[in-house]
Amino acid sequence: MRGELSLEQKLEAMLTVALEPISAEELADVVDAEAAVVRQTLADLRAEFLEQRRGFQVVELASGWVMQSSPDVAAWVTKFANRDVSHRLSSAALESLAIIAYRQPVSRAQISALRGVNVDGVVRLLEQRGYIEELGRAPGPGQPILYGTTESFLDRMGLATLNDLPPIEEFMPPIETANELAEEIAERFDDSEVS
Amino acid sequence: MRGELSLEQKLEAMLTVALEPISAEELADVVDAEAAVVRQTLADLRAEFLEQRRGFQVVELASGWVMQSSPDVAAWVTKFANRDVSHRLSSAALESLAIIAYRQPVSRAQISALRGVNVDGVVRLLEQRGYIEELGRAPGPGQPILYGTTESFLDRMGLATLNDLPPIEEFMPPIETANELAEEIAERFDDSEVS
Amino acid sequence: MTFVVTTPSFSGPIELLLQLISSHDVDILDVPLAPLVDAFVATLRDDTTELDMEDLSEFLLIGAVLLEMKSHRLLPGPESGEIDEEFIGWEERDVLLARLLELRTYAALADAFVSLFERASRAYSRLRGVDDGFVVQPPDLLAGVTTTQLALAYLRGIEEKPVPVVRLHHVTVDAVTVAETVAALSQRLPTMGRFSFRQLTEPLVTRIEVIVHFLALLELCKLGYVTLGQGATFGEVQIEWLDTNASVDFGGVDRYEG
Repeated sequence: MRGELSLEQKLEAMLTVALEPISAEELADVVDAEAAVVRQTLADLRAEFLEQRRGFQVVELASGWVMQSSPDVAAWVTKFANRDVSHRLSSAALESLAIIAYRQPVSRAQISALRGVNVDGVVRLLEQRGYIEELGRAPGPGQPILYGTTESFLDRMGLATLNDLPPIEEFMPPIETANELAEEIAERFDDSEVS
Repeated sequence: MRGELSLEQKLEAMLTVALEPISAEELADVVDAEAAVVRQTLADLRAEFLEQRRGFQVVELASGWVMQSSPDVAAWVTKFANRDVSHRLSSAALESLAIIAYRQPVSRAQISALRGVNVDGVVRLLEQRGYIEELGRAPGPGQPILYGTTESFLDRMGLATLNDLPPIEEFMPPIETANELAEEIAERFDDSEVS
Repeated sequence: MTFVVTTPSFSGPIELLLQLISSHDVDILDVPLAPLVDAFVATLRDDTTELDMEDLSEFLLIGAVLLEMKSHRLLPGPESGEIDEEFIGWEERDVLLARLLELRTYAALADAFVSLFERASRAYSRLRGVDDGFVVQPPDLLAGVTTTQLALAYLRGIEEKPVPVVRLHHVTVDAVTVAETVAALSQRLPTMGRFSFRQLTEPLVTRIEVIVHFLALLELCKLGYVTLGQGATFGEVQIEWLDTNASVDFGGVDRYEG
């Protein structure tokens, strides 16, 4: 039953054995194949395992490819996984994180101008937790620090690149909401002019 | 698209995630099935993976069932494990190693509490690379494994004994020294309350 | 306790003042802020009142908010940076609407993030690694790592992470009074020459410590031991110890617990 070993077989074995995500380039290097071919094979494997509804999956994260248990089976796995659940972020932190993710590079002042509150604490928390990092400094007065999301942020979201983030258009409030808001604002403005 | 989870799926997920071999009885207990059924399903899975010539296999060892790389691909796994990683340790791994070096004996949970992230994978890597080893088990619930550094770690760092590690106070701003002290005292209090 | 302030147009607790100004019942331009601060300092120096750090920070916070509101009213033109540039010429209410809509979008995205995080955190990666029996001779991952780097990695590793629980021992460490800090600073400062507030507070960990240091410096300034200066608006606060032979008299420094 020897025969030639398939590329799938080699890649599966390496993902079985790896303790950290590995890039397609690194895998290609070991198996002596084109990175593009490796990438395609991994994508096929992912589709195959998904379709077969296996208890494991092959996924591409920002830091590389991994083999992991399928999230659907999480409830059955926790006993053996024995790993801590990700910390919860407050909704304030999540909103700031969303702003940073979609508007990066962005300064604290810009986030705070949008959210209407001071965001120093929240930004520091997100940085300490490894969701965001400094990307550099803006030109101009004060040279404020510009923030962006980290590779680890994408890893934790289960995404390979920023392009995999959900498209922002899908989350814009519907036109009715906009109209309602516009009316509310108009009322409030009129009130304050009267008083 | 959810639907019922199959027994295969659950077992695959558990084997994907488990660090140590698990007995059919233990698996049966978690999935709420007869041990005989579990054993049969595992045997079928083994046959299926063999037949599909996957890079991984499900095998029964003396202490239980595991998922591991298939022996056919051993040469490639060896190449992968020995690949010329121009790498150093990741900073996450280095931080955990440093914590173990300075705080040994120390459990995974303690390291993870300090670093604020899960460290299971990193600890496993450090152990496999021979930098750390089990020193014993902590008393108390769960009897967690306590880790310490190995002789080989000292060799590679060019140190004769652990006492030759640079005193950490030299690198600490005074405030942190105070915090450190407070933490030690607090820990001592916690310990004495527990015991 | 709460601070009661008295101004030509208002008399009552400072929180109420902020509330009234926010709801446009009192015009901030009618409220002189300097007397508020003087009254605050007077209260601090009054030995008979007991203050805790929370009241103190509360006052500082409200004071800062009032100051910001007033400066916004006094300064010509909005200065909120790039965000608003694209909206130049828009009515104020249109800008507000645009901002609200954008915020709603991000709030919805935040929910989407939660489900992505949750799903991803339910996938567990493998831990088994290479099975025993393989001859693994990996390169020395520690090559080039010095003991100093190891020590620094340790410090990074144990760096304070956000902890959701209140741990009492922090309180013990942070319980530094302004009076104690004045005493400590009067020892340190004469040897330091000219330096900035940022340099002084760099090693401090908590906000309370920074506030306590700031108050202590104000004390020392009022007592005539240091000069405080600021080159430009929002520039660094520069601190210099004045050469004086008089020893610091702590009698006038208020003793309140942190």
